[in-house]
Amino acid sequence: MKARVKVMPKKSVLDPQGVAVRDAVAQHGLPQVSSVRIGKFMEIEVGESGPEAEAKLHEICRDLLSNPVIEDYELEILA
Amino acid sequence: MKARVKVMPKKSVLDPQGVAVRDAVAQHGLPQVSSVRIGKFMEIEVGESGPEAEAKLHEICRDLLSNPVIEDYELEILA
Amino acid sequence: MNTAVHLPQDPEITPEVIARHGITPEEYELIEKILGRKPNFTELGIFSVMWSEHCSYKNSKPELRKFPVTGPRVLVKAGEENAGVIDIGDGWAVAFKMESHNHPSAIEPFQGAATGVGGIIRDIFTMGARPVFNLNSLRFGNITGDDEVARQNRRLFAGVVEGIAHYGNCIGIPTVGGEIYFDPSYEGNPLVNVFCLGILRHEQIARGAASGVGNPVFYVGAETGRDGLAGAAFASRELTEESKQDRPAVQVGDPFKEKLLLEACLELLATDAVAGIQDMGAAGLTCSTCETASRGGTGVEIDLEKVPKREQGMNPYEIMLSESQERMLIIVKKGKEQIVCDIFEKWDLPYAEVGVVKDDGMMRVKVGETTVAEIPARQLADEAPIYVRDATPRPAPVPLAEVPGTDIAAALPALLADPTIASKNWVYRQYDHMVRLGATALPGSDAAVFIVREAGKILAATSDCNAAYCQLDPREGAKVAVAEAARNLACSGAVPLAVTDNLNFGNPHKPENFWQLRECVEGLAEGCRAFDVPVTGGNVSLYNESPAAAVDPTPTVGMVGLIAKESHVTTSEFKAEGDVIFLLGELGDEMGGSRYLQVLHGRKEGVPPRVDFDEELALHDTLRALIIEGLVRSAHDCSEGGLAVALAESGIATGQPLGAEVDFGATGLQPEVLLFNESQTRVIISTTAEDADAAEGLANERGTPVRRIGTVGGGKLRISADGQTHEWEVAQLRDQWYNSIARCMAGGQ
Amino acid sequence: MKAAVIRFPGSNCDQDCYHALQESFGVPTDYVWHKESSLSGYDLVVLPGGFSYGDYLRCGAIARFSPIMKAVVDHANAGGLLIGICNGFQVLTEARLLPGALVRNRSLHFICEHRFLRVEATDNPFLSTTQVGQVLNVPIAHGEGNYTADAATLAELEANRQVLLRYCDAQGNITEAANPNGSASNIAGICNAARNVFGLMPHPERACDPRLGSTDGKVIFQSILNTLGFRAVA
Ligand SMILES: Nc1ncnc2c1ncn2[C@@H]1O[C@H](COP(=O)(O)OP(=O)(O)O)[C@@H](O)[C@H]1O
Ligand SMILES: [Mg+2]
Repeated sequence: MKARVKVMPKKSVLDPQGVAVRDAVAQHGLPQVSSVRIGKFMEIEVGESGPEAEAKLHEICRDLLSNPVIEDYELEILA
Repeated sequence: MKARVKVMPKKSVLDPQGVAVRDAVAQHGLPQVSSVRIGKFMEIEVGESGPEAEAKLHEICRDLLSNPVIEDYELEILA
Repeated sequence: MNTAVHLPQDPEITPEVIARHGITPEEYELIEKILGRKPNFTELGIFSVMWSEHCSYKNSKPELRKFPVTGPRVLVKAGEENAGVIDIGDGWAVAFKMESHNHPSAIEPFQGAATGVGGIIRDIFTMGARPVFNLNSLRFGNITGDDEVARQNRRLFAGVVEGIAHYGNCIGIPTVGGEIYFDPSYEGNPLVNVFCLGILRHEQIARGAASGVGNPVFYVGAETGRDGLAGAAFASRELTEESKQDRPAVQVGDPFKEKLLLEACLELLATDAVAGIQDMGAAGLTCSTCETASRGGTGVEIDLEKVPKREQGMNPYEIMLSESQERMLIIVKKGKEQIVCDIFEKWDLPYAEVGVVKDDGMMRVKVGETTVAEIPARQLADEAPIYVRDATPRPAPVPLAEVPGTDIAAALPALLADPTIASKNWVYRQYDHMVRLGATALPGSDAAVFIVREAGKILAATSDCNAAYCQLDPREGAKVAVAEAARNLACSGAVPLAVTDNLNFGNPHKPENFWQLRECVEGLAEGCRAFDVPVTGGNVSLYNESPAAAVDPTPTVGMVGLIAKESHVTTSEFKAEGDVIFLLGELGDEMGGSRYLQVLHGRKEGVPPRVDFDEELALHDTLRALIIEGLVRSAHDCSEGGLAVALAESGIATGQPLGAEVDFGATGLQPEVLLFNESQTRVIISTTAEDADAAEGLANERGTPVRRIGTVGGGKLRISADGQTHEWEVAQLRDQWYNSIARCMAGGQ
Repeated sequence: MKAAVIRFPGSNCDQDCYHALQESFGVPTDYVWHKESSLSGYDLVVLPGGFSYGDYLRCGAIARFSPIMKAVVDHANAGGLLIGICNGFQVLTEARLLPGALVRNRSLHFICEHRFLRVEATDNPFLSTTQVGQVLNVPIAHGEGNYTADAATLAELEANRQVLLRYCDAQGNITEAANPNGSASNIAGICNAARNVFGLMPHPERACDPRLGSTDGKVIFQSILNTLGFRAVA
């Protein structure tokens, strides 16, 4: 099974890196930049597959790969 | 203009973070995990638009948002 | 014998292939003679890395033999092992060394610098020592201004500092000191020299020899990937069809892995299971197998099928030349294999038994039953051809006709804001310098002072080199580097023990560059003899060229000293109002190569300051005598920027800056010369008012020039001489000096 | 009494914490390897600083699942004293033993320097020997010490007086300039509602020896020892 996980900082949470990059983008020729948010992108390959493995993967996304206090995740199962 | 940028470590560059997470995923109930690669995902909103702004954004992806020596980026322009 | 096969997928050995490996036709002939046949592709690759300058020192070895390397404290000599080892008393010893990662840092500053730190740390724990602190010596092009060059230099500078911080902080070894210079000669070719010191008991010294025929050879640490391959001296196109993209020259460091490797290796070395141990640095598996065999006078046979790999389909050439980080080779005493397995299991690290020690002097590499390389280990490791290059002297420096004047009121703040002189807090606050509870003099003083708790010892360490002086006069500049290092130690209350050096020069095939290298080595050697400090090891980095020319010759000196008692620890900042200020040494008058000329007049010229080692040593001895008597509250050496900068720095080093009232009386010197000359052998000290007479008396008694020049106190630095007075608000001076680099980094100036 | 210093792979202040407890205060202290599963017999558990699992993914995210953490949670739930310093604090938030999270410093730089902290509450085992408003000089060394939590959580922390330390200036003023990392409300350390679990970014173990510039960290260890009724022998 292959999967992709996107983990983004919650809208309400401070994203210091996003803020810094936004300022740098503005300096770099796009002064009208209004927002940059920076998260993580993960590509995962596992031997397991089937609904049970998918459920497990969701659990892993929630408990390990993201921190629900500050982040949301999206899991996409590819094959 | 809204855009999404995905920045991933190049294929054969060591991704120590991915390795550490792979081991953690294996411990977490998916022992057959074979690979985890971790990159960045950015959501960008800029006031500018048009081909010139897009070209600029590509330049920013290359020079600022990614490190071409060890990373590849994908830029997706949404609107 | 000599049965290595030609693998069908390997390219033919053509003159082009040989040339691309950086091997000359003569060297190739020698290879054929050693083997008694043609090398195959893997063997050619192995020779190319072992006989590169980096591994063989083929261009610098005859010069390096000029260093003094022996002494009563030397337990392991330079060149014998991965790092020299020096006795510090009571059964304790230190292992330390400096290494460069200049070119990798130019390509990728963060990872280049990070893996440099990782490499030097492995060199130290390979000796059986626990690493206790790091230093770093850095050179970049100019970082001030808003042009593209300055921006690029800032990116390099920021990336290097972040990389050093990343690796050192994560692994938990404090980075306690260093030095940084900014000069156009380093544009595009920054210098990144990193230093690590470790502590060990005498009986813990580990050896990098493959001893004991029949002993198993273990590979431990990170898996092997294709890292660093494109960095070797050839194009990678022929290797396989895969794109160049997949062959990164850049190694990515994993300080977490190295932390585990460090702990696991030290735990293993504390058992009696290890016969030999060697890190895999440049030329990884190649270098570690042939060097351990050569040192042991044995042979080593390994099977590449057993090597832990990160990627699939790697061929022998790639595996042997990979520069993947965080790996070690361990020769285990037969029968003690299980100890290794248990420890590496505990630390969750990959390990594998990959080979065995043989008695035939061969480095033999197999893939299963097939021999893919077979080379006499000693000839490969130790008998690379040695070259004595042509040396052409450069013109002698021309004395200055006159010293251009300036607005003195503005000159001191300008010098203090010069990034080379300015406080480096922007850098060292990014380094965890406090972990391990040892940094008693925090970064910012003349030398780093570190309490080594396990040994009950206090060490001082510094790195120094004014390359502008070396550019103008390499021999004298190198002598100054040694003198300044020793002086920084003396100011901290330490007696020098030993030196490591890092020789950073341009292309040695250019006779002028080679001459600089030779002059600097001879200057360093003379200095080390004068202070009676052996050189315990170091590193040579050649081919450092900016677009314009070679970098300024930069023979960085790393010196380590011992402080006998806690009460001798001395720092550079003034302590209290009312304290009396003395100058030990003369007023000086040498302006050649000074920061004053460079910063305020854009001129790097003149005859750089000369050092007289007898006077220098006498001054250090007097300073130490004063410190031992408990008379010294602060001591700061005069270096870049001269007396005025040294006085200012003494007052503004802390958040509560202290002014001073200083009067030099009648000197007959041009004010610029008095204030900013960089003559050597001078130290600013302060004493309490009660101790002032005693201090002056003791210095006089010992025949050391001493001048009572003023008192600490007030909100101003006021300097008078020859009927003129200049004054500055210390708060303003501090701001100029303390925040300058942060301002540059925030964009321009 | 007995103290445990947990060693995760990548911990690097474990020896410093051990030193502070064992050498500076004479507290019998053991290292406990992360693969262990029991903490019985320990009165105080310390999660030390460092880069557990390289701080990969998020600081403390992987360490939180180490085998020993079950015992750490049980220890806390049973009312045992638990202190997480720097990376230990990050592990505690990841393990939800403390609310909120620690994100990148505002400057995006790692920062190592002495900082002033103001004591905000003394009715807890960790600061019982101090006064409210007392200013402590203690080093920080972190890249991700920027405390964040949603408004409700922050309000609750304040209401329960769970904020124990805030970054301040030398006079004890809570100012923007005194905030090294962008932390919400200048928060440097918090405790749980039951007041037996304490997480802080500054390193008190680095401020127990006058030769290192400050001994203000001692009050934290002293408070803990007083609470546990331990009389120093060293
Ligand atoms: N790269 C660096 N890393 C850490 N500390 C540094 C670095 N560069 C300079 N420092 C510190 O700043 C202080 C001043 O350095 P320097 O100007 O080279 O001193 P000196 O002129 O006395 O040799 C020293 O304490 C030094 O250790
Ligand atoms: Mg200096």
